[in-house]
Amino acid sequence: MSRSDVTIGVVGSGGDGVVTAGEILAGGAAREGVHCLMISAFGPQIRGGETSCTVRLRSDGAVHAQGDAVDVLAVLSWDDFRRFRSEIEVRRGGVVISDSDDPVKEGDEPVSSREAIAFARVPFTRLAKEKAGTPLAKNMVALGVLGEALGLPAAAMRGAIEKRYAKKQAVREANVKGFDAGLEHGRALDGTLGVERFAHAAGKPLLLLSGNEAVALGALYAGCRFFAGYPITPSSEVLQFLSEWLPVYGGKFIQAEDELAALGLVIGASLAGTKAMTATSGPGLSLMSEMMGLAAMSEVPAVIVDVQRGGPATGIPTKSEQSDLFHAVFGGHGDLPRVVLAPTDVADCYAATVDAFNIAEEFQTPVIVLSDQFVGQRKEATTALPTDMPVVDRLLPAADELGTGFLRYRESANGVSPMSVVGMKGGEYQTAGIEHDELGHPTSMVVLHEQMSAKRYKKLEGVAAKYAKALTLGPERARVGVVAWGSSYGAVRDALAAAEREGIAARAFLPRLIQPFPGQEFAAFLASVERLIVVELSFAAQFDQYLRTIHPLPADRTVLKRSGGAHLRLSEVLHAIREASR
Amino acid sequence: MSRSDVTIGVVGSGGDGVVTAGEILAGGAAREGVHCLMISAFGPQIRGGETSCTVRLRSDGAVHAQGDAVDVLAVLSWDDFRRFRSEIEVRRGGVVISDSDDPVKEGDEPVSSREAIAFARVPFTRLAKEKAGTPLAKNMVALGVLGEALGLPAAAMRGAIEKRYAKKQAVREANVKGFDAGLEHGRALDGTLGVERFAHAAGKPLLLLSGNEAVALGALYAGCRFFAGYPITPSSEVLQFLSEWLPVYGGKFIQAEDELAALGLVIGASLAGTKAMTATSGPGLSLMSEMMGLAAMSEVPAVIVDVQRGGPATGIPTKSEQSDLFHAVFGGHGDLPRVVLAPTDVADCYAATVDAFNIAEEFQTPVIVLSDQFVGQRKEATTALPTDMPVVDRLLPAADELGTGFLRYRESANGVSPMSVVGMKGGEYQTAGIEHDELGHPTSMVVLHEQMSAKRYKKLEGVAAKYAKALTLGPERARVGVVAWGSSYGAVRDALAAAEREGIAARAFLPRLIQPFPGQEFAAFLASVERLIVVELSFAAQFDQYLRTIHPLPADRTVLKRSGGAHLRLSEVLHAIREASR
Amino acid sequence: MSAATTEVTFKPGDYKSGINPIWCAGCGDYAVLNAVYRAMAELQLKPWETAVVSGIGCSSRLPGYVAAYGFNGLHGRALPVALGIKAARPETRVIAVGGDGDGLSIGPGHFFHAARRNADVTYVMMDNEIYGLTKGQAAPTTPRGEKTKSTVYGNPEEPIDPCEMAISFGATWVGRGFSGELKSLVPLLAEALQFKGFAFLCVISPCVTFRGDEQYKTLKPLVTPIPADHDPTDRVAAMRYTREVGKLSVGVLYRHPRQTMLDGMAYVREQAVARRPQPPTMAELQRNFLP
Amino acid sequence: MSAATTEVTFKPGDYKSGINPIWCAGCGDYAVLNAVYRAMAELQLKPWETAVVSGIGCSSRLPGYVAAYGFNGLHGRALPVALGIKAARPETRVIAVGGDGDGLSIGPGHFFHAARRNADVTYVMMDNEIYGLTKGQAAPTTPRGEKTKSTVYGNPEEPIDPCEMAISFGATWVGRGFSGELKSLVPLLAEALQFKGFAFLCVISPCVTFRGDEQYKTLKPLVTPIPADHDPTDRVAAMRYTREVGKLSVGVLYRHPRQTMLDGMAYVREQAVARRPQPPTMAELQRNFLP
Ligand SMILES: Cc1ncc(C[n+]2csc(CCOP(=O)(O)OP(=O)(O)O)c2C)c(N)n1
Ligand SMILES: Cc1ncc(C[n+]2csc(CCOP(=O)(O)OP(=O)(O)O)c2C)c(N)n1
Ligand code: SF4
Ligand code: SF4
Ligand SMILES: [Mg+2]
Ligand SMILES: [Mg+2]
Repeated sequence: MSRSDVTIGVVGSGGDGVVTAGEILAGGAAREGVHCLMISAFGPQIRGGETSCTVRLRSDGAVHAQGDAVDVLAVLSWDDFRRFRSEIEVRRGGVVISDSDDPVKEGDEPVSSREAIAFARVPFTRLAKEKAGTPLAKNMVALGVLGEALGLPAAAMRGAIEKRYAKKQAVREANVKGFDAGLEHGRALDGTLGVERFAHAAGKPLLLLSGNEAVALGALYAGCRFFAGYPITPSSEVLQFLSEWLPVYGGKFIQAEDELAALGLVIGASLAGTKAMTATSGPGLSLMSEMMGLAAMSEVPAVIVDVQRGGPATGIPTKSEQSDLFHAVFGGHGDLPRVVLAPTDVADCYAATVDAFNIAEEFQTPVIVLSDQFVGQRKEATTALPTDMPVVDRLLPAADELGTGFLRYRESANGVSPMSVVGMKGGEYQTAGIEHDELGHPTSMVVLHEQMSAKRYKKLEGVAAKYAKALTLGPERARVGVVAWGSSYGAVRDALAAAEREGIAARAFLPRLIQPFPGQEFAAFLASVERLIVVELSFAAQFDQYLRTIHPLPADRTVLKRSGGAHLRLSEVLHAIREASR
Repeated sequence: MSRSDVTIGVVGSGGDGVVTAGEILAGGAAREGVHCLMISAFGPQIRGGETSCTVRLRSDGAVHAQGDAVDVLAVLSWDDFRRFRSEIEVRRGGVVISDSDDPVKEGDEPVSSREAIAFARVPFTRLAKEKAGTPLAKNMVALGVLGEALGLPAAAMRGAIEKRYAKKQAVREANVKGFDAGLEHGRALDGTLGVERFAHAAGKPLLLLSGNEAVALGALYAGCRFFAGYPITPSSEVLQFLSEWLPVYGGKFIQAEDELAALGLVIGASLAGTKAMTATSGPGLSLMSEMMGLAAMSEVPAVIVDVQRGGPATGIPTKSEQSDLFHAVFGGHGDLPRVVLAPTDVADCYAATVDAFNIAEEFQTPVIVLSDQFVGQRKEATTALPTDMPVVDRLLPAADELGTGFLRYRESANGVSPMSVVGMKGGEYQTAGIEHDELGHPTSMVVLHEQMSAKRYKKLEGVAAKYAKALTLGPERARVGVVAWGSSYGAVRDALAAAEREGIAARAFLPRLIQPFPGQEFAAFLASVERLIVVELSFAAQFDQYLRTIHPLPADRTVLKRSGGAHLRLSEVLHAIREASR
Repeated sequence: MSAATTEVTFKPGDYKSGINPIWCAGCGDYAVLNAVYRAMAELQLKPWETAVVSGIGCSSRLPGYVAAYGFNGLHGRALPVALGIKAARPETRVIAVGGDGDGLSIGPGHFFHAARRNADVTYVMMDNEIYGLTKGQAAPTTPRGEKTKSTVYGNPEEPIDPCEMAISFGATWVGRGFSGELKSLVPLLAEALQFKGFAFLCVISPCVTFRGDEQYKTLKPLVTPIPADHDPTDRVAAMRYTREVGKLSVGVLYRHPRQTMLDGMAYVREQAVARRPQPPTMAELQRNFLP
Repeated sequence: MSAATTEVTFKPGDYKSGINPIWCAGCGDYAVLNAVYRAMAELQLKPWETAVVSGIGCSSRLPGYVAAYGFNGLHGRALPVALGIKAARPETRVIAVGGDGDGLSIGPGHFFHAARRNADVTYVMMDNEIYGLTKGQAAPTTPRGEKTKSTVYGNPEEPIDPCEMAISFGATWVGRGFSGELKSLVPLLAEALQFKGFAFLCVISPCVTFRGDEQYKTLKPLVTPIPADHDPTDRVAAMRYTREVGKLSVGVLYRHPRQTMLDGMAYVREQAVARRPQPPTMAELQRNFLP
């Protein structure tokens, strides 16, 4: 018997190399062309705290979600497992492998029906010391054991190790030795573990990257040449990647003093004609409220990436949540038009960022890419990201529009006016975050305020017309309809497939464009289903409330909502679908 | 013939003493016990710019709105009037009095049907020079003329002048002389103006104050002993009043360096057990987003007054708008429970502030008083403000709860836990804007995050149960229902009365508590009307969108929405009611 | 943009934007505006190559009156926008302007970092020791004891000296001018505009409306040019011209060039090019993610 | 609160909150925490009369570990909360703590104003020249050339010296300590805690995880006590102990008391009482609005 879908967990302390193990496993898969998705979780300690890493591999298609439970769990230290006990579930029939020299204490083992899982012991540390000469290689030993017992792409994994430590010979050799020792040990175990092997064929190598890295790649592709940001978990990878690569492309990187400055810098760069972006998380987005209004008011293109985490205030910095929705859509004083896009997976982080730049430039407006920790920090194996997406540049004034009396905010059918940029002769204008007339001159005239508000909001119509492609999944009509957003995509998609297997017809609606909302598409969707389920990770049910501003929702709908912290599970969604299908 | 309702406008340059004239007029009315409401408008200049002032007086009840058009307009300078041409309407049959020596230029006169109004000339400046010895008294001359021609309470007005300049003999005398000269001149004019006289009887003197001043009084009454704020139009009067009076009551006043600090200072003071407040306008509210989350997360009572102005960004600082609604209700990242109250008139600015403190203290939560420039800076004559409203203090721990293991965030039925304050022995706790457990200790546990979010949101239920008294006006059932909020109250109330006179049955719903929203009351209201009109001064129709999160709204409703800048007019609302009643 | 450029000479009046200033009669900011026109003419700055950025306040209205790219942004946040323009387009002459409240109450965080980075912009502060636009509350520069709308009992706080702050923050050019003395103000501003690095010019610019009509009369006799023998590279000596009592020293207090923000960026760029002389195509870049 | 108070003596261990620190093994912040325990014991501070407030960062976790009123607020915003507590309840001993990023990158606006006002709080900065909590990006204190997660080509910016900043900002007590030297740290902190006015203590507190294990070894030999003959009231002399190269001077750099924030508030209160010795009732107060 073999399987095409397996989820493997590794748990230990930070020092145990848990994440490295996960990355080698996922890296091996990607090298082999096998799709995978990897998530990690950490305790609050910066170093040495408890760490878990889960990799799901599929040989029958792309991986959309993390997998609710693990099939095989490697415990490098029971002490550290304790912290994850309520979070990591081992599937019925699953196996837990732990270090022979690390006895499991009563109450430390996984919660899931003790009887239904098998326990195996492998002398991880001893083998590491003996075969690799260092106990540090115990993660590699574990990997080797798993690789062999599960039939994972071992050669590709070894290749991933070698590439990772290409420049560090000693480390490389120790790791490879540990891995090989594990493989060898695994061969001995084979069969006794009783886990189905993972069937897979070698394919074209895949990229392995995180949503945050995909955002950065998307920005570079779209022509971003200026980034200003302030580090904040879980978005810092965007900043870090661009700090290295922007200078390579002649772009500019500034680590700002805070988030207010970051967006101010972006606005400045954009005024000078450079495509510019910042990235942050909830606390930073809150701090940018006033500046976002300035971008909207002065009609300056600006891309803001918000990688959501648990809130409010400092909240839970390392965990995902969908609770910045309200602020993204409604935050900031005054009538403040802005665009919000929510990527659904790692590849979409790339595409959404490209879209964000295109929208920002075409419509001269702030655009928020509303990502979250789940999609931002997980790694996915993906095929190459498209390098043929259109790239839009902003509308510059024609030569005959320039000169005295240049109307920076000229009335136009779609609300967009040609924008001169610093350095353009005859394009000089004086403008303000104060309400202004077509020239940019300050005014407090009631009629002008109304007219200019209308101009700014009109742009949203253009965005909606051009970009309002929501994602719909499943059959054309169905008993059950699921509406969800952003990173909920994966679990919803998997749940739909599972429901289908159970004979339940369900479909789903995921707006990639959150603001302006694809209202017509949504209305059509609502008409196509009998029972509605709203899915979101926000205690306050922000999405449900927001949807109601778009379209009345059936009173008998199910609102599947909760605080973030734990990623959305297929089982939660499936359960709701089952209930609703009754 | 006489009238019981008259609106008088004065226009001139800042140096002409326009506002002083208005204040004397309103002051005289208040001294006489006559209800009145006064609004002023200014050009963008700090000094000497065009200024207008409108005072509406009623002897048959309270004044709720500014009056759409003026019955009599005194123009102290036609040059300055030009700027207000599109904003000040003279009623049919009205009179415009201007300076005989200031010829009106073609196109400068009021827009309203030229034929329907009378023009009168009075040598304001000459009389001022002759009789008062200074041209500066021309505003008083104008007042005197108006007083006599309209039968205003002249003695009381003179009294207001004398009180105002009690300590400045020369100014007092010149002003009184000017006023008397005006009266005398008015007597000569009498009859020729053709305006109905204002009938009134002397009553108990009334207070004359602005909404901002009423907020400050409410704060002092509720026990506020700490204010930190940063000046911003149109809220600075709150700060200024408290800077003078808090020290008198042993309270503390700090002019903060910015709005982020202001709310931080308030949180600190509140942690130390002092009732504390800040006041700002939209830009400041935006800057407070993250801090507001901190108050919610750490459950610290804090009152935030937002006196709205035109937005976004710097917007139109001197004009009113209702466009901070979204930010007040939805702003700030994360699931952030907060309470929002919107005062309906000047007296309610007092009551809403008292309520805000009571709610903040009882429920340990941030509370926003969502006022606006219209209600904040206008002056109303009102009877004494209640000094018998209950004042609530926060729940302190009982002696036996104190000591090691004190549970600052103990689970409770209503989400409120006893709060120790700095200085309380045994009440020491360590807490964070990071998610925390019942002790206050940081956690990233999913279950605790859910539990604590539930605790924080549960408090809103208590607030709703205790405070959700919406204001309803008109008959029990009606063809037309108007839903509006905040300072729209006055125009809606007047429009209802006007509709009634036209035989149209209309009722209105004004939630004073905006968040949590009085949903049940609103549902009942919706059921009691056939046609719905939503009224608001926000281009984006924020209130309409927000209402939809509360209850589905009929598709055939009228949304009477526009940008702010000009105050809501009775005629706009009445027009909508008429249309809807068809 | 256009190719056919005949050489023009800019006269001060050419820099008028066409918007009429709405400052109070007698406001010190008029002189600053005039100094801007004249210094720009002196340096023949091209309007399209010049950006004037401000915060919010009476003084922050200045960019509206200058024929250049003018941006009147948010209270306290002129500098980030100014730095963004400069970083993205180094050939631009970037001038940030604003009030004492704007720069020193809500804005010192950005002021500090712009100075620390030695950002290549000129920052002109119009110091009137008050909040003008909001009608007369105390600023961090308001003298102790002064009664303002927010200090009815007299300001209990010690005022700060903007030039001292600028030097401490790391500004590499610091000067002080007086708007009652246009003659000395123009060359000062011209020097600031030509300086490579963060140049801070504080102009004492009376608010006649909220600090009284007497300001000019009181200050004028106190004006003292900084002596010719002052060594502006000497920090300690420069500090002697701060927190002055009974004197208003005008001139260059401090001048001490060092690596600027743009130098730092150029260094980073060099390093990046050295490491990767040929920037990879987007498809190549992705391949870095092949594990 | 309770009337029956038997005199207790607090030992350093009594100030442990019961939460176990989760800093990395070897982190400099442990020593700062120990110094806090010991200094509190030395001064016999009552936990309930003490408030410890912080921003966000590894260092900002400290309040959680101290048995007192502890508040771990927002990144960069410890000081406003600290000042609010102190202003509202002057009898409280208020200690603000945080990192170099917290205080000098996002927070210098508040740092500046707290110092300028000479607010009566102690501010302890744990300077590790890096962002610890966010895993190793450059701070304004990071040495030039240093490679961090956000400066892969080497930090192009000049680092700043927190003590220099504090003196410039107007702090009236400024000291420097080293977390590798608890002995000198404890009395320094105790002195800071007793000082009337804004006392700033910068503790060089190595981040072993992101700046290398070598920090202690490198710094230890550089530690030099500030000589006994240093006159701490002399600003210029104090500045000599800032921006040091190859030396780490520990001790009191600057001490120069002046009117504090609370003094200013007391002055205002006096004036108010003088004007209105008998505060009007609420009904009487309203009568001020009778025109
Ligand atoms: C965030 C924010 N807070 C407050 C204000 C209100 N405000 C506008 S200008 C100003 C201060 C003006 O003083 P200054 O900067 O010295 O300029 P001046 O008017 O004196 O030239 C304030 C507090 C604002 N516009 N935005
Ligand atoms: C508004 C906001 N921006 C960014 C962050 C992310 N953040 C947390 S701590 C920190 C800096 C940590 O450095 P430092 O203050 O020096 O403290 P350390 O960890 O080094 O002790 C940052 C950027 C945040 N929590 N809030
Ligand atoms: S208020 Fe003062 S600063 Fe503002 S324009 Fe008038 S004089 Fe100038
Ligand atoms: S990361 Fe650095 S600062 Fe943070 S706890 Fe570890 S050693 Fe200390
Ligand atoms: Mg000023
Ligand atoms: Mg640090």
